[in-house]
Parts: sequence; structure tokens; C-alpha cells
Amino acid sequence: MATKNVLRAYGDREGDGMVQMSFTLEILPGDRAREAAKRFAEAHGLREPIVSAMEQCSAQHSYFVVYGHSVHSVDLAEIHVEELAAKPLDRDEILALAKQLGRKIVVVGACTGSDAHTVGIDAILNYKGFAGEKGLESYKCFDAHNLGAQVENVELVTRARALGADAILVSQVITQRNCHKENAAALVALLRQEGLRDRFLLLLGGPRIDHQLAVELGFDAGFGTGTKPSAVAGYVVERVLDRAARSA
Amino acid sequence: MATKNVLRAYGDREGDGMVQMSFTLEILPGDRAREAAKRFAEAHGLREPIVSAMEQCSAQHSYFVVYGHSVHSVDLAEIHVEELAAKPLDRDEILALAKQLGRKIVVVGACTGSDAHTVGIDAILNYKGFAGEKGLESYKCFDAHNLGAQVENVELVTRARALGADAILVSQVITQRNCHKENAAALVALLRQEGLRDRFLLLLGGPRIDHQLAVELGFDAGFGTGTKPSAVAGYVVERVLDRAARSA
Amino acid sequence: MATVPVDLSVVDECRALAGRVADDVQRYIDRHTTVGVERTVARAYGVIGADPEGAPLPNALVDRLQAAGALSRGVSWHLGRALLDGASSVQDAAEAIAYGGGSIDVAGGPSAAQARAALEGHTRAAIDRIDRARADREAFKARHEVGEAPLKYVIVATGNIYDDAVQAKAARFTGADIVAVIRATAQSLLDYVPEGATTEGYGGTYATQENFRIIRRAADEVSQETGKYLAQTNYSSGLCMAEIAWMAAVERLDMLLNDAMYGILFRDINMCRTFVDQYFSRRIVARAGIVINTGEDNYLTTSDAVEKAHTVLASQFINEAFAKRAGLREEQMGLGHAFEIDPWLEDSFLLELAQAQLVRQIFDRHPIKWMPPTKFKTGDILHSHVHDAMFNLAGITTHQSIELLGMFSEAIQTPLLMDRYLSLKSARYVFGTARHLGDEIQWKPGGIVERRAREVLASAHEQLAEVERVGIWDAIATGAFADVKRARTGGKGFAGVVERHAEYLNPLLEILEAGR
Amino acid sequence: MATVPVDLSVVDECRALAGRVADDVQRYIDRHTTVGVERTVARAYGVIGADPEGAPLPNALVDRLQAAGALSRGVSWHLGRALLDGASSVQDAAEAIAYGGGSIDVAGGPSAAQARAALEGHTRAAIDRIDRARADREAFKARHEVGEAPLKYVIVATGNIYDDAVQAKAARFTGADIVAVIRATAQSLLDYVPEGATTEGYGGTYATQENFRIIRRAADEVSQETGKYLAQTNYSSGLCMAEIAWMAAVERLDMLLNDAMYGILFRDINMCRTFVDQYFSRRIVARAGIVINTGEDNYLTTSDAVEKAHTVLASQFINEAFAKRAGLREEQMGLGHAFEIDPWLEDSFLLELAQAQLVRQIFDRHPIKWMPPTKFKTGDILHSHVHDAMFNLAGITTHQSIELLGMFSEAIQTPLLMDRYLSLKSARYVFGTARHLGDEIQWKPGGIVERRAREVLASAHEQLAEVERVGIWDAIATGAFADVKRARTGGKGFAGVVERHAEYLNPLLEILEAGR
Ligand code: B12
Ligand code: B12
Ligand SMILES: Cc1ncc(COP(=O)(O)O)c(C=O)c1O
Ligand SMILES: Cc1ncc(COP(=O)(O)O)c(C=O)c1O
Repeated sequence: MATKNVLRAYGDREGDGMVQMSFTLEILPGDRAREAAKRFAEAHGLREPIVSAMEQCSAQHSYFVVYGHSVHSVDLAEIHVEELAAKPLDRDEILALAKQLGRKIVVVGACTGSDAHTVGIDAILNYKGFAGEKGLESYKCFDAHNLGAQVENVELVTRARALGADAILVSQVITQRNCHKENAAALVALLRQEGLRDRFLLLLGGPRIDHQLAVELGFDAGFGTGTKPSAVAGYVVERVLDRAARSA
Repeated sequence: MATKNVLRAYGDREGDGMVQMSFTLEILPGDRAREAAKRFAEAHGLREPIVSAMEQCSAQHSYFVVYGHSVHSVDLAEIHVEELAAKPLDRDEILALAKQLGRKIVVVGACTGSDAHTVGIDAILNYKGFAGEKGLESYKCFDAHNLGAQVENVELVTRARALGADAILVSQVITQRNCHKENAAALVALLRQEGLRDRFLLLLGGPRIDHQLAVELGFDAGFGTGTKPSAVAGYVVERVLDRAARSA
Repeated sequence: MATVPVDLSVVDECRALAGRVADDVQRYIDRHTTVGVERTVARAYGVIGADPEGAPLPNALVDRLQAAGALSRGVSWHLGRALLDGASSVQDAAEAIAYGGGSIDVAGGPSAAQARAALEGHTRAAIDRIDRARADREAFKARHEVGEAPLKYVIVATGNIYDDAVQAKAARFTGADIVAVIRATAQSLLDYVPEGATTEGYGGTYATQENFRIIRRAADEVSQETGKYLAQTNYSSGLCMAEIAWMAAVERLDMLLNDAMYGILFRDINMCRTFVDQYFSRRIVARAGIVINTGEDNYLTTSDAVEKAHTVLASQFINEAFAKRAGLREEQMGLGHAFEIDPWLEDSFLLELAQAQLVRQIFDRHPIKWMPPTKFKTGDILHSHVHDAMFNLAGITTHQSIELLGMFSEAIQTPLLMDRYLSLKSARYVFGTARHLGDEIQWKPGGIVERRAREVLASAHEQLAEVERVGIWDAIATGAFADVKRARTGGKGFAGVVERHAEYLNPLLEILEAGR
Repeated sequence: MATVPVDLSVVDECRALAGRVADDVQRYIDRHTTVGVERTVARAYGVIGADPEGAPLPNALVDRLQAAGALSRGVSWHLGRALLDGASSVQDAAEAIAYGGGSIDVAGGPSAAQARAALEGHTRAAIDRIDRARADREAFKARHEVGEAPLKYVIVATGNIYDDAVQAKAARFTGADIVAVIRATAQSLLDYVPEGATTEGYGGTYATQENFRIIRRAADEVSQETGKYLAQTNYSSGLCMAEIAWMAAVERLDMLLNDAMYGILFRDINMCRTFVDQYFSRRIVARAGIVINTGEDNYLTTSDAVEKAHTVLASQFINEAFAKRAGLREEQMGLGHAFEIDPWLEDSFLLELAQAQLVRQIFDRHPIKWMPPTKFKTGDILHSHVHDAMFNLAGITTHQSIELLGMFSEAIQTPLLMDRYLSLKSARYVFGTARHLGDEIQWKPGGIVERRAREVLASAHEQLAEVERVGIWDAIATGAFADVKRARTGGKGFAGVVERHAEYLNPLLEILEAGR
């Protein structure tokens, strides 16, 4: 179906721009507080804001819920984002493709830094998989190594070299004050420094990762919430073949 | 306690500006959609927006939840709002004050136009009251007339004149596409036209009413969600006395 | 099974008392007609159109007859007479009477039997139209999957019928079984049904025949797209109760909000008018196989839901009695009740369960309709969503039939697209995660739930005895329901009530009443 | 009461099996000490301070002893010896050993008895300090109202202790009974406890003695302001389990996350190290009257909560057995479990109720700790809030003791002020509205709930029999818990385990073990 190019928020009438916000301000409930919340919402571009909730949530703070008609819009024509998951390959297609390479693809994955959340990287790499799909380990075309959690960047690079990895898969789950970005960027810096950046296909994943962000951080691709193993498998195979073709 | 003058939203760190938004856009979930939601949030002044939910909610729409750091703030110094409920009088104080007038104060209330929500005006006027407080009917100093719901402005004015009302209390609950504002403004216009605007103390109430709005619409005062009868009683007595003093 | 103890002899007595209350009113009904009933008859005979100001021809026709003091014979008699007098069609006859300006003579003219005979083909066509719509609906429905109980019922109320259609489709797309287009704020007080598609309404969208069609078309489309049937409902309520019932019948609606007393209590519509109108509307509904939803839930928006729970039950018995007398089967009686107890009251959830289960057991063949919390909702949308979840849990636990889903934005606005999506998602979760909870538990003998159920039934019985003693007219006059008092000759629309002539003619009613 | 059938003979067998599992380990524990245990002893004797890089003196002291191969006698022996050799204080002695650079001779020196005697006053002072803190806590608590079960437990985790204090006060202000300051991401792997107040941490705030004080001060203030006691908890877990237990004991904490196996499974900490550390930490906790919370809930974040529910129960028996051997009373054992079944699974709520009730009955004197859904949470905050409400309902229905409240932002971030407020509001609502639900219902004999409870207990029994057969070491090595496999000599911190010398001295432990 045809989608509009300029999107506005939609409540129940075309073009109403209806948006909901919630936030906390350091002020106690009252008429001034309601007015402050209204103006705060207006500052965000909400017209005719309705303060539907104003409740005290500490000795000095109040919690607000506001509805209003947003004046903003987004122009889809300006969004140039690759849809990585747009037409995922299935297992047979992936295996068929990988045959062309004539060898196994070595992938090394880890959840790095102080992050100990293994479930995400396990979901992608381990046999058990995720959401009914088996992980990369289950594909004949991969030689998959899951280094687990809390792996330091230096160690990851050392192991990847030792194993002759084609691709490095990094998981970052904790995002408080952007530690995931710092940690991911540090890996790229380390690889660059050692002249190894182009040796590996570099994937970043995690609930707050998207392709755009990963590319900004110097990775080749990014995968977010709900990623299926097959999407990763397909991507890796295609790109490794690509690289092989180019270097041939 | 001292409140700051310039308020920013607060999540868990002083100055983080944390704000939550939700909205619907006409686009299906995907990488482009996530980017669109991000940009939409950014347009509202949210930095580093996180799209935490993106779910399809019709054949062509998606629902989004976004968190981000708002760059906006409100300056309390610029907010000049009367706190009507700041120091409410209690029943005895109200009665004592009303004695000075030497007669009963006549109030006439109704839910006007096509609006049939009587519970709000009943809560204020009827003996039964609201939230543990009895309504104006229960005060010896008032002669309270509740005309009920779906009362036309013309009828309300006629009855108020006939009863020699000091104050007219209007309730407006339905707000879809601002019908409450139109209906309320029409009453003021009618009174002005008949040269009666200054004869009555004019109160507006309802869940989406606040003092500021009521004044803008030409009323003397506005009362919103959770208003207690005593707050209204106190206000009416004070203002009627005031008027009596001025006209004396 | 989490049953509560129900003394069946008390239930039988309640039914008997309610039956006598309804019989008393039925004697009144059988002697009267109303402008609303007669306009419905005219529409059924095919009288359509409106003047340039939008006043429908059925109104012009009936008003003219009433002004001439000629309505007591029934619009049918006048139309039959015109046909006998050579009118080329019912429509022509209606236009002639309405706009012709000729005098209307009730003296003379054909007998009721002659007029009936003149209309015979038209009468059969009118009934056929209802029957055909019913057959079409049932056939279409049979080709699609239908939802499991509790059926998920959502409202749309944009004010613009085209937006409503978008929202209705989205609702089915995300799991709704039934969609209701809420009616514009003051429509129930309009003594005519607007014409055509409408795009401006406050608090809802006008109920018009064209709007019914637009939503039915959208519902049919989305039923086909998703393979699952989307049922449609609207309001047969207010001053045009019967006309709307007829429109719904021929436009294939599945359900209707239709209550014997709601208009009296909540819209200050005259009680004589309402009783006569509800009877005719229900006769149509019965024939059309439409399920009604009664409005006892509304009592608890004005009265306290703990103190006045029994009034809901008492009223359900009365609504049931009226419905039976109008030929409805139990399977068509979606008696209404609601989850409206102060949520901050300790053990309020137990009291809600007791009431829901009691109603479920007493009206065991009825597709009872369970309404969400509204009164205690606030603008704290997150909390409101949880409040609805508890309501959903009570619904699945007590096996309610039709569940109107609560919306987290209840205290703010009529639902947005997203609100409805989330509400449906939440109901799906709760209905699934606690699917067999009701089958797994037994209530403690003599516990809070059992005691409450007993108490409510006993109080309802007491109230019914009192209503039977004074009659419904006086009971309503003294505030028996919803803490509202209404006088027998007060309220809107009383002028539209007309005593039937001894030769009153209404061939449609005769057929609808056949076998009575 | 909604009880499930529990075969007490099976429960007894489970306890016996778990007892034998723990006895086997206890024999190992009694022959070993660790750098963590010895640092704790040093701290208890008053060794404080850190070098300019922030390395604490207790670490420098113990590391020095270990490097010299002298730790097997116990840090107490070395301190006692230094006092006998004329050191002016324990602190001086510690500094001299740590930084003095002199050689450390284990040959010669006093006997253990002589060293013990030299320390006697210090030993008494150390124990007194714990006892005094306990008495102070209990006295202060007695002056305030305490919450009703389920106690409402919330987390704060800003990374900055001063923000944490603001949020902790707000939590009590809006109804929390217990506040936990979540620890910074990697602290459990630090082999030292940072010094002083900290303002930078990811995913939480460092556990330091000063941070404990800051939160206790805030909690005291808000307890006084609101008249209701705010309990404080933190993590005695990871490589500094015992040191943190001691800090908590003297800083008047009420509870501690403390588990015999969590570090092994979830932080890949060596199992020998963990078993020895947990024993000493629990000896302190027992003396301090602190309630522990075990971490079985975590199993269900990696394993499937339906398939592996029995592993939670089996582990609870083992944690209980270890706790008993460390002198804890049942009233101090907050065994952990969780609501982590796939919410979209039909009747998942019934399975959750079965498990919660089973644990409640088997550990009837224990202040069991009930954890909210986390794994299946998504960023749809409205739905997430409903999911938590069902968890709260299960909590009140099955009479859980301590309930860690879920947050609607679980899948997004550590909780914001507003999230915690709404979570508390929702718990207050659900606990009130369904206060006596659990007392009102009985489970259908042979129904889903009963069958599930039976099955879980039987599987736990089976697993315990297997663990007992192979021993806990091999059981963990083969993935018995949380689908994680750990080798006996693998993992972090193994180097910090030291076999005790025949003349090993630990006067504190001796007192703590008195009556063993
Ligand atoms: C399970 C869990 C844990 C478990 C982890 C067990 C384990 N072995 O992994 C335990 C209990 C141990 C734990 C501990 C902690 N956790 Co935790 N945890 C979670 C939880 C509940 C679920 C995460 C999860 O498993 N998701 C399921 C997987 C399948 O999803 P996923 O990770 O997104 O992975 C998918 C995609 O992102 C993608 N993907 C992920 N990685 C990669 C990599 C590549 C290369 C690719 C291609 C794709 C990919 O594919 C996967 C499949 O689709 C979340 C909350 C939540 N519901 O999200 C909190 C959460 C992530 N934890 C959090 C925190 C703070 C912690 C602690 C720091 C708390 C503390 N101070 O004690 C600790 C310490 C952990 C540490 N040092 O890292 C926070 C993070 C906050 C933030 N935004 O920074 C969260 C959001 C909870 C919260 N609201 O506070 N946690
Ligand atoms: C109860 C109720 C009804 C009852 C009304 C019964 C009655 N006799 O009043 C019934 C069931 C009949 C009803 C019907 C409808 N309702 Co209604 N109803 C509500 C409900 C659930 C509660 C309102 C209420 O009673 N609040 C309690 C009172 C005490 O609060 P209050 O009105 O805010 O009053 C307080 C203050 O505002 C103030 N106050 C109010 N008036 C005044 C006046 C003065 C002078 C002063 C000083 C103070 C004051 O003091 C009061 C005490 O603190 C709200 C949803 C909600 N939870 O808010 C929907 C709601 C108001 N209804 C709504 C709608 C759309 C309708 C209908 C139009 C739906 C339909 N199409 O059928 C109909 C038609 C009614 C009509 N013609 O007006 C919408 C309005 C949407 C909007 N923003 O425009 C709401 C918000 C529901 C929704 N989400 O759709 N409704
Ligand atoms: C039976 C019935 N009719 C009608 C309505 C709607 O109100 P209105 O009459 O304004 O359309 C309701 C409201 O719930 C109802 O229950
Ligand atoms: C017993 C126990 N210790 C510690 C933690 C926290 O993790 P960390 O070791 O990173 O502080 C948990 C987490 O829930 C736990 O259950």
C-alpha cells in the first residue's frame, strides 16, 4: 500500500497530530504546576495540551501526563535507511549461497566490556537459537565461536585473529549513559590502530542498537531487538561472499 | 521548600531532561519506521531518542514509544497563575464570612448545551457532595439551585434572572474538538449581549477546565478535576462579599 | 468452577415479580403508539428522503398526521387508504400526505382490514427485507471465524464516519470482535434520524442509515481480509429507538444498545414514550436476530457500585421481562453490568467477581455484556490500563459473554487508534494467561464472595417486590434506579405518545407479534 | 486458603538431600579461607583506608600476606603477632605489613592461642560493633510503622549515590518498604571494595561503605518524615561477598542479596571461592540479624521458566541448607523466585500461581522474595505495566513476603523516579483490591494448579537426588542450574582461595560459629 511521504502523528482524525507525553518536574501539584506542564508540552510543539494527570511522586516532584496536537512531521523522503531485514533469506538459500565460498565462514561473537548479558549473543550464535530459529552454530556453513560475556576488546581481537575469523559479532546490552557506544567505538579504534579494521566483517547487536547507529560507530551493520539468527546468517554470508569476490 | 525557577524534566539524574512520548504514524514497522520515529521525537526537542516500542496497530499504522532527553525547560518566573485552592477556607470560616452579607447567596448551576454529565455539578451543588465533603446545598448560607444537564444557555440565563442569582455555575465535561470552549464562550457572549455579564459571578468547571482557561473564556474563575465543594463555596462567598463591598 | 450459591427459588420469584411489573406496562403499551413507532412503520414501508433542511419525510408525514389528530389510526391506515385512493406508491402517498397540504380526514375511509389488505404486498416486502438482511448476515458470518467469549468489543467515536471506518478496520486487524460507533452527544434527544453520511459530531458520530452502511462495508472488508468476522453495533436508544432498530435490522447490524429504561433515566425521555418505543424496537430486533445490550452499567456511574449493585440485578430482571414480552429469546438478551466499584476499596476485586459471577449464573443463556471501569478512571493512563486489566481478569474468570474493553484514556478522550490497539493487546494477554482460572477455583464457603452474592440477590429481590407493589411508574418517580427521579408525564417526547384508536392499524406489528 | 497439595515426606527428603549436598561442601569450607574472608577480618579489626590509587589497605595487607605464602594462618594471626611484637594498633600493624616491605616470616611467631589472646579486646570490639548496629537498627525500626507483607521493594540505580538518595526518599514517600541500590555493572568482579562516595557507575552505583551510610542516612530521614520505616538492602555477592556483608552489618542494612551459587553461575566466579566466601558472609549476616535474599530468580532469565521451574526449588533447598550451616534462622532466609513464564502461554498465570504457592508453603517461615517479570518485558510500557500487575496479583494471592516491584520500563532503562512511583501505586492498588483473594479461593482438586505444583516438587526432588549423587561440584559442572556449566577450578578468583594451616586463626569466625 502507498504510504504518505510526510508523516504526522495520528490519533483519531487525519492530521490531528495527537501525541502523548509523560515527564516529571520538580514542582508540587497545583495550578502553577499544571500551567508549567502545559508550557513544557507547548515547548515541544504540542498545541492545546491537556494535562491529564498531575500527581505528586516525591516530596518535591510531580508526575504529569499530557496529550496534545503535535505540529511536527517527518519527511520520509529524507530518510535513507537500509532495511536489512527487508527480504531475509531462508536457511536453504543461505546454505546454497555459502557453498560458493568453498569453506566455512568463521564467526566470533562476544558480549564485551563489563556487560554480562549473554542471552542476546547466545540467541544469535548458539544452536538453541531464538524465536523458533536455530542459531549460527546450527548452519553447516559456519564455524561459530561464542566467547560469552564480559570479554575485553583486546581479548576479543586476539581470539578473532587466532581463529582466523571472517566476522566479529559484538553484543552490547547495557546502555546507561551510552556505555554501549563507548565500548563499541573503542573496539573499532583498537582494530584501526592495529590495522585490522578491514580484515573483519564487524557486526554490532543489542536491544538499543540499530543499523544506523552501528554504522556511525564504525561497524558494518547493526541489529536490534527481535533480530532472528537467519537475518544475521544471511547478511554475513552475502557480505563475506562479496568481500571474497572483490578481493579475488 | 524552595523550588527551582527553571524546570527541566527529571528522570534519574539532575538535568537529564528525560521525557516519554507515544504516538502513531502511518508507516509499518521496520528500520525506516524506527528512524522516522526517532526524527519525529527529535523534532520535539528530544535528544538521543530511544524507540522502545514499535508495533503495528492497523493495516497501515504503527504505535511507538520513545524516550529521550528533552532540551526544553519552563521558567516559573513567567507563570502568573492564581492558585485558587492554595488556602481553602473550612466550613466554619465560610459560614462566618457569609454572615457578614446578611442574606443567603443564590447560586444556580447546570451542565449546559448537549452535555449530559451531571455528576460533576451534582458533586459541587448537591447535599451529597464529593470526596467526603457535602455540597453547597448543605451550607446554610447558600440557596442552591441545580438545573441538571442539557440546559440551554438561554434557559440558564432566564432562570438565573428569575431566581435573582448571585452566581452562575456552569459545568462542561465533553471536550471533543473544543465544544466545551464554544459552549462556554457562547454563554458569556449571550450575557454580554443582554448587558448582564457583570450581574453574575460566573464560574466554569469540568475535568478539562482550569482557572486560566475559564478566565480566557470570560468567566470569573475555573475549577478542574478533583475540585472540592468547599473550595467553590469559599471562593463564591469571598467574591460575593467583595462585590457587595464594592457596590456599597 | 467458581460458582456462587444462588437460591433458585428466589430467582424464580424475582422473575415472577419482574414479569408482573412488565405485564402492567404491557397493558399500557398495547393501547398506545408513538411518533417514533409510526415513523418506523413508514420507513419499513419504504418511505425515504428528506427535505432540503434535512427533515426526513417520515417525520414530515407523521408530524402532519399528528397535527391533524389523525395518528391514532396508525400511519399504515393512512398509507393504505391513500393506496386504495389510487396513490401510485407508498412513497407518493407519503409525500402527498406530508407535503400535499390537503386536509386529513379520519372520519370515513376504509376499515382497518381494507387498509391492511391494500398494504399486504408492502407489508410482506418490509418483513422480507428484515429476513433477508438477517439471512445475509448469518451467511456471511458463517463463512468467517468468530471470536471466543468473552467477545472483545471496542468503541470508535471520531465524529467523522470515514475516520470511524478506518478505526473500525484497525480494530478488527488488531483483534476486536465487535465494533460500536458511539453516537454523537445529543442525538438521543433528536426526534428524527439524520440523513446520509455525517462527518461532524461531538463525542461520537451520528447514527444514520448511511453511516451504518459505511461501517458495515468496512467491517465486511476487514472480515474478509483477516478471515475473522467483525460484528457491528450501535444505539437503538433515545427518541428514535424504533427507527434505528429498523435501520440496524436492514443494514445487517449484529447488536444494539437497547434498554427499556435507559432513556428515561439518563436522557430524561418520557417514560410512556420510552416503554412504547422499546417494545416496537424489540419486536424488530427479535425478528432480525439481533442481540441487544441493556444499559444497567450506567446506574453505577451515578450511584455507588457497592450500595446499588442490587439495582443492576433488579433492573436486569425487568429488562428481561420486557424483552420476553417483545419476543426476544434469552440468547438475544445481552444484559448489561459493570466493573465500577471504587478500586481503592479493600477487596473490591472480590466484590466485582461476586457480582459478575452472580449475573453469569442467573442469566446463564444470555450473552451478558460486561462494561469496564469508567467512573474511577483518571488521566493517569498507566494506572488506568492496570485497572482495565483487573476488569479483563474478572471477565475471563467469570466467563462473561461480551466484554466492552476499557481504554486507558477513558478519563481524557474517546479512544485513539493506539489506545484501542493496546487495550486489545492487554485483553488478549489477560484472557490467555488466565484462560482457565475460573474453572480452577472454588469460592470459600461463607467467604466474602459468597456472602456478597447472597446479599445482592436478596436486595434485588426486595427491591423488585417493592417495585411490583408500587408499579414501575412510581418506582422510577421515587428514584429506584440510578438515583434519578422521573415523573410519568415529564421528560422529553411525551407529546409524541398517542392512544391507539380502536381501529388502529399496524400490519407490521401484527406480523412481528404473531404467535404472541 | 488457596493451598496446593504438598507431600511433606518428599519435602523432608529434599531437605535431607540438600543437607548432604551442603555437608559435603561444608567439609571443604572448613578447610579453606580466601583473600575475601581475610580482608573482611581485617576490616572488622578496624583496618581502614586506601592508598592514593584507591587500593584499600585490607587488600594491600592480604595480598602481601598471600604473596608471601603466609595467608594460610589467617590475617588475624599476623595482626595478633604484630600486636605481640609491639605494634601500637591493629591499623599500624596492618600498614606495616602492607606497606612496610619487611619480610613476612611464618616460621616461629606466637601460637594461634597467643595471637588470639593478643586480639581479644579487638575481637570483642568487632563483634560489639555488629551487635550495636543491629540493636540500633532494631530500636529505630521499632519506633516506626513497618509495611505489611508483601513488602514493597524497589530498586534505585542512578550510578550517582546522591541521586540515589533522592530517589530512595521519593520511593519511601510514595510507599516503598525497602530500597535496593543496584550495584554498578562490573562490581561483582572487582576483587576489592571501592572507597568513599561514588558518583559514576553504569547500570547501578558502587557498593561502598560510605555509599551505604549515605543511603541509610536518607532512609532514616525519610522514615522519620513519613513515620514509616524504609529498609535498605544491597548486594553481598561477587568477589567481595564477605566484606560487603560486614559493611552492611555495621551500617545497619536490613537485607542483602546473598546467594551460595549466584556468583558461580552468573559471574563465572570460581566455586571454591564462592562457597568459602558465602559461608563467612552468612555467619556475619546471621549475627547481624540481616535477611538474605537468594538469587534463584536469575535462573529463569536464562532458562525457560516452565521447563526449569524445579531447578529454582531444588536450588532453594540447597541455599537453605547452606544458610542453616552458616547459622541463619529461617526467618532470615529470603529465598528467591520469580514470575518469568512466557506471558503469552495459555494459563501461564495459573502456572505462576502454582509455583508461588508451592514455594510459599514449603518455606513457610521464610521471608521469601518474589521477583517480577523481566525477560519477556518489552519497551511497550503500557503493556509492561499490566504484566507487572498480574505479578502483583499473584504476589498478594499467594502471600509472598518480599516483593520486588516490576517496572514498566524494565526493557529500557533502570527505573526513573516516575516509573517507581507508578509501580508503587499499582502495587498498592492490586494488593488492596485483591487483599483476601488468596484466602477466598480453593484450587480444584486435580486441576492445572495442583498438577503443576506436584510436578514441580517431584522434579525438584529428582534433581536433588542427582545432585546429591554426583555432588554439587559436578552438578554445576554439567549445567544443573541456569543452563550454565562451570568447572571446579575455573572462573574468577580461584587464586584467592587458600587452604587453612593447621594453626589457622580467625577469632571472629570462632565467635560467629559459637554453638555450631
Ligand atoms: C536477562 C537479564 C539479565 C540477566 C542476564 C543473564 C545472561 N546470562 O544474559 C541477569 C539477571 C544476570 C542480569 C543482570 C544485570 N542486568 Co540485566 N537484564 C536482563 C533482561 C531482563 C533481559 C535481557 C535479555 O536476555 N533479553 C533477551 C535477548 C534475546 O534479547 P537481546 O539481548 O535484545 O538480544 C536480541 C537482539 O538485541 C539481538 N542481539 C543482541 N546482541 C546481539 C549481537 C549481535 C552481533 C547481533 C547480530 C544481534 C544481537 O539479537 C537478540 C535476539 O533477537 C533485561 C531487561 C529486558 N527485558 O530487556 C535486563 C537489562 C538489560 N539489565 C540491566 C541491568 C542494569 C543489569 C545489571 C547491570 C543490574 C545490576 N546492577 O545488577 C546486571 C549486571 C549485568 C552485567 N554485568 O552486565 C538493564 C540495562 C539498563 C540499560 N539500558 O543500561 C536492563 C534493561 C534492565 C533494567 N531495566 O534495568 N540481567
Ligand atoms: C459518568 C460518565 C457518563 C455518564 C453520565 C451520568 C451522569 N448523569 O452524569 C453516562 C454513562 C450517561 C455518560 C454518557 C456519555 N459520555 Co460520559 N463519561 C462519564 C465518565 C465515566 C465519568 C464522568 C464523571 O462523572 N466524573 C466524576 C465527576 C465528579 O468529575 P467531574 O465531572 O470532573 O467533576 C469534578 C470537577 O471537574 C469539578 N466540576 C465539574 N463541573 C463543575 C462545575 C463547576 C461550576 C465547578 C465549580 C466545578 C465543576 O468538580 C467536580 C468534582 O470534583 C467520563 C470518563 C471519566 N472517568 O472521566 C465519561 C466521559 C466524560 N464521557 C464521554 C462521552 C463521550 C460520553 C457520551 C457522549 C458517549 C456517547 N456518545 O454515548 C455520552 C453522552 C453524554 C452526553 N450527552 O453528554 C467522554 C468525553 C470525551 C471528551 N473529552 O469529549 C468521557 C471522557 C469518556 C470517554 N473517554 O469517552 N457518561
Ligand atoms: C442503552 C444505552 N443507550 C444509549 C447510550 C448512549 O447514550 P446516548 O443516548 O447519548 O446515545 C448508552 C450508553 O452507554 C446506553 O447504555
Ligand atoms: C544474589 C545476587 N547477587 C548479585 C546480583 C546482581 O548482580 P552483580 O553481581 O552484577 O552485582 C543479583 C542479581 O539479581 C543477585 O541475585
